[in-house]
Amino acid sequence: MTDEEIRSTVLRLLSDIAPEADLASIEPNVNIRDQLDIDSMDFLNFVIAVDKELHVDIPERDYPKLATLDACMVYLSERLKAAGRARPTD
Amino acid sequence: MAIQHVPLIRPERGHALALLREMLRIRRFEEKTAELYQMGKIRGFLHLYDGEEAVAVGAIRVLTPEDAIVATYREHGQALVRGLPMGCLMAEMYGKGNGCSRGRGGSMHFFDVAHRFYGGHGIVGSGLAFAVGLALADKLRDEKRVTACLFGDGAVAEGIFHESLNLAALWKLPVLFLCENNLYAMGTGIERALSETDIALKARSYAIPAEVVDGMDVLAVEAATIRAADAVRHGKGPVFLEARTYRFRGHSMADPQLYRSKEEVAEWMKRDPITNFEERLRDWGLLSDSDVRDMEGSISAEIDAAVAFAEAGPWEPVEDLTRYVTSR
Amino acid sequence: MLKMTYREAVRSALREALRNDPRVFIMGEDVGRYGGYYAVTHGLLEEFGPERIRDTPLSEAAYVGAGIGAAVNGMRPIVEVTTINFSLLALDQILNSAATIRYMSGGQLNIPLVVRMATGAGRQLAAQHSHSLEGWYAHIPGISVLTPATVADARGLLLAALNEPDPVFIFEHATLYPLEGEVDEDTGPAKIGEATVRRAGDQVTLVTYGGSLGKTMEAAGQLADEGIEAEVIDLRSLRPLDMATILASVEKTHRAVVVDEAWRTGSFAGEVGAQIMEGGFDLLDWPVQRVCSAEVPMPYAKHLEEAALPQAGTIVQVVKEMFQ
Amino acid sequence: MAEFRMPILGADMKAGKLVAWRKHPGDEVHRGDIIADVETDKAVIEVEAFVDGVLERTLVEPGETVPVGTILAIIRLEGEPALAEMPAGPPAEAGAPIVARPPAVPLQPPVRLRVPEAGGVRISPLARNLAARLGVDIATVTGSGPGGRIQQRDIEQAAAAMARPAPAAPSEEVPDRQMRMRQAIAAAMARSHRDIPHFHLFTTIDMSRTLTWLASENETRSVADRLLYAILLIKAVACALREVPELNAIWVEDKVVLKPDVHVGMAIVLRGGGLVAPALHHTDRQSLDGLMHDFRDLVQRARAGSLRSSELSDPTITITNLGEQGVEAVFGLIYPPQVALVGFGKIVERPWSVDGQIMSRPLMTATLAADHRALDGFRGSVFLATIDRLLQEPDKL
Repeated sequence: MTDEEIRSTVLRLLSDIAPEADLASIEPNVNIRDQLDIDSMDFLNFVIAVDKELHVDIPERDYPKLATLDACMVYLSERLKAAGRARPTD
Repeated sequence: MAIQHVPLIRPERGHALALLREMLRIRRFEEKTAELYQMGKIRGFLHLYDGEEAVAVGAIRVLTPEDAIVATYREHGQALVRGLPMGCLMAEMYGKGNGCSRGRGGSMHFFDVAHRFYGGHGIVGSGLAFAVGLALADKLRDEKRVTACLFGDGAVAEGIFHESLNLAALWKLPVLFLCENNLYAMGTGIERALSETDIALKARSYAIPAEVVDGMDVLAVEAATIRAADAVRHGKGPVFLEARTYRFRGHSMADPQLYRSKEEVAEWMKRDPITNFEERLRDWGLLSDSDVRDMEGSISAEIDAAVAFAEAGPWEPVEDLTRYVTSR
Repeated sequence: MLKMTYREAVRSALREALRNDPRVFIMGEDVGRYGGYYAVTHGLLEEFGPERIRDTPLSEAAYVGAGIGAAVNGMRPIVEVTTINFSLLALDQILNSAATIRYMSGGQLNIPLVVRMATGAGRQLAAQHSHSLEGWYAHIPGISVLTPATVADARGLLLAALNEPDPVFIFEHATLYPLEGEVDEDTGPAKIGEATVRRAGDQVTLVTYGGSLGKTMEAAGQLADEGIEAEVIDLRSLRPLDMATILASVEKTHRAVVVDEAWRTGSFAGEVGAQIMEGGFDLLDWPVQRVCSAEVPMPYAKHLEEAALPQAGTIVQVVKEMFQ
Repeated sequence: MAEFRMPILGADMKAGKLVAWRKHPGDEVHRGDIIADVETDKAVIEVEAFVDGVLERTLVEPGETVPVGTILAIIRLEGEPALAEMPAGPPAEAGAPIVARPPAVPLQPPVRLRVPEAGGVRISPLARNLAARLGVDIATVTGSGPGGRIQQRDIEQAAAAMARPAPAAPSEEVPDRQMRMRQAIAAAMARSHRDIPHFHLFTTIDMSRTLTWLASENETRSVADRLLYAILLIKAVACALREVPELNAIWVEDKVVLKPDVHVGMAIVLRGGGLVAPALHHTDRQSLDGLMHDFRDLVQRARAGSLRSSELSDPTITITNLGEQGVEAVFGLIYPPQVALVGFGKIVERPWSVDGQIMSRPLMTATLAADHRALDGFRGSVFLATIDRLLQEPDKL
């Protein structure tokens, strides 16, 4: 998957969790939970969705590594590369 | 009371053939309804007349168009002899709108006012009181006509049998009670249902003249009915005929006939009213093979036409479901 | 206007019918020489003879059946079944023949038959002679069921029944026969299927019929003294049932009580209550109430019988509870 | 060729068992001959043929039970040539030839509803009762029932709408719904503050055992089955109520009414403001997984505005977990007619003395607001202590 594909997937999954949020104007380096008013139930549902969609099982100890959108991108592309499925953006 | 055997005089050829043809017509009609029932075209209950043809043919042909008939659910033969169109009977059993009761009665409830055929009555014995009523009205208006009430040995055990015969006799009403004693009330033989099995004797206890007749002999039934109807018509009050007969098929289509032996049925079949009468006519030189072939041909054509009439008949529209509940 | 009793009013209608229509004749136990179990047919035998006033043997099934047959064959019989308690012996003829043959024959046969019978309790006749089963008959499509409660209706509804092409069953509450009232002999048959408001009121609707009308009017009087204006509706016929009049009243009062001498469970009052709920749900400010007989075989002792039957006091108490 | 089919031998016969053949392939058959014995639920019945011919072939073996109408044998009529081989193709349709039936028309004549001419609100008793309980003003509700009658669902939607600001509602409508919800909360809180003599207690709970047990538990679980620590708090409160039942009650007509079942209400913050506290039914009897499932479902439906009225109206105690929002301690107001409110603050790493040693421990402040009419401080403190004790043995929850 390209970074761009990862990014759009993450945004789509976040919009499922917080439909009212305006994802276009999301700040990439600000804490997602605060921006989108997401509580621990929502975040768990997001982690489950990522696992289902991208088959990346995020252990609880890695939760802090997904605090912001950029952090998510970095974390997920590394995990996908490790699993041999990420490819460099063309 | 024993069966009165009156020496039978040889009938005129035309009359004899007509009697035979009517009996054969009933037999073939019942055969076709059995077939259609097993195919699922006729549903519900179906009670067939095989073996008792001589009673209907012998008795009902004697009645005039002004007379009235009250029958039970084993009524196909009686309705056919009375003249109800075969197509309308078949259509009624199909549940079609062109049935004689517009699909609302079925096999057990044929009605035809034009032929004064006042129905199949499904509750054993209920027709007796109804017939008494018809006759009461005739008496009150001095109508010189007969109400023939046909019923089986089963009705004899019902309270209404006692009440109706007593009332008819008490008021000298013009009723011809014709009991088709076929020895079985569904699965109960007469000796297991009636303390006194001589039904005609029971009728006599109401001061009603009663006679026993061989219900397997069409000429005997005819002769007895002529005498009885004549007495009734001339205001002498009710008359009672007990026709001792037998049904070759089960009570209805689901009857495994556990209550009687095959030997008994075979024994009675030797006295089949149709084959015996055929033989007698041949002895008297009144019947030829071609006569029989013609009868079978025309009867089978009539039956095919009746089935076609029923198949083509319209379903009574569901919007008319509640029509005829009352006169409004 | 003529002053007469309920039984005389019935007799006057019978006499008028016998005189005007040769097809009319009366059949029943002791209707002739004995003059009638409740003396309704007293004197008719002498005037019209034994052909048309026919004493029958004790054979309810047979003479009701005979009435049906005679009606089919052009006569206009009026059968008296003495009381509803004995009519149980003729139920098969009534249900499976009278009510059914027209339909089963595809509309070919008409049965213009009138059957009269006394009904109800209140005379210490104990369980077997005190039934109130009009509701059973009103359950049957194909017949009409009339319950004259006043002297005028005793005459008017019988005359109306004689104009009906289909079977009509008239239930005369046994306690009403001595009731005195006014009759205008010129007024012809009453209208079948129309309830009558016997007392206007705008706070609660009391629906009743037949023998219970008296108690219901008495209750309405007591309620008026306590400032509750009750509207009393006399159904006059259970089938056809005049729901329009009932609902029009409930729209005004928003409260309904049905008074019926039958046993509560499966009573006709239950049917009226159900139809008020179905047709007038939004009109109701209180659940429909029923005042019926206690579910017990009618006891002989007077105080027990009175306790079992609906009384004016019971009606007043039920209504007052609806105004807590 | 004539087909001999399994006959219908009774008003309610659906299938029959072929007991024996009385005719065999090659035998002559005449009308009325007995061709087979068939067993119905009554007994064995002899079945006759209605045609003349020769039995060509039997298709069903004795002992088999087949639906009525199934072809049992083929009869070659007189004069017809023998069949070279059996006609291929599927066996004849199993059921009896269904005679075309006219469509059944629903004939229940609709009851003409008499509607009061005069205006006035038309509302079902249930809906009127529910509106009163949820503080919904029926004048503002349009009925969806016949003739505009207001029904249960109309009230539920109104209540939910009050509790949930419409997401993309046009501007002028948002304040209206927001304002209505604020009014409802205001009314409830004002009544709570006016009528209920509150007293507040708090205690600090060492969450280390709970959190370590949860972490190891979640390790063994798939992602989708992970638990949140809030679930353990809920279960602890529910179990503690068993030991201090006075808190699982409501205050009605000047007396406390103990509730037999434990329905813990969970305050759920709705995005963009607003709050609802639906109940997790029978909380004490539920497993942790059950609670997790129910809680997730409640959150989803609360946010979608489709909570059921029973969920909104019958919690027996409420928990508010503002720890998520970073608050350490909550001293809230009770939701009438309940008699207690439990508050949990956020978990903070703090120095904590354990057996005389100062260590860093994840600490959480648990508070209790209680109705002094219903119980006294002593029972309130027993309650909080019980919660603390239960959280120290998370495996037993």
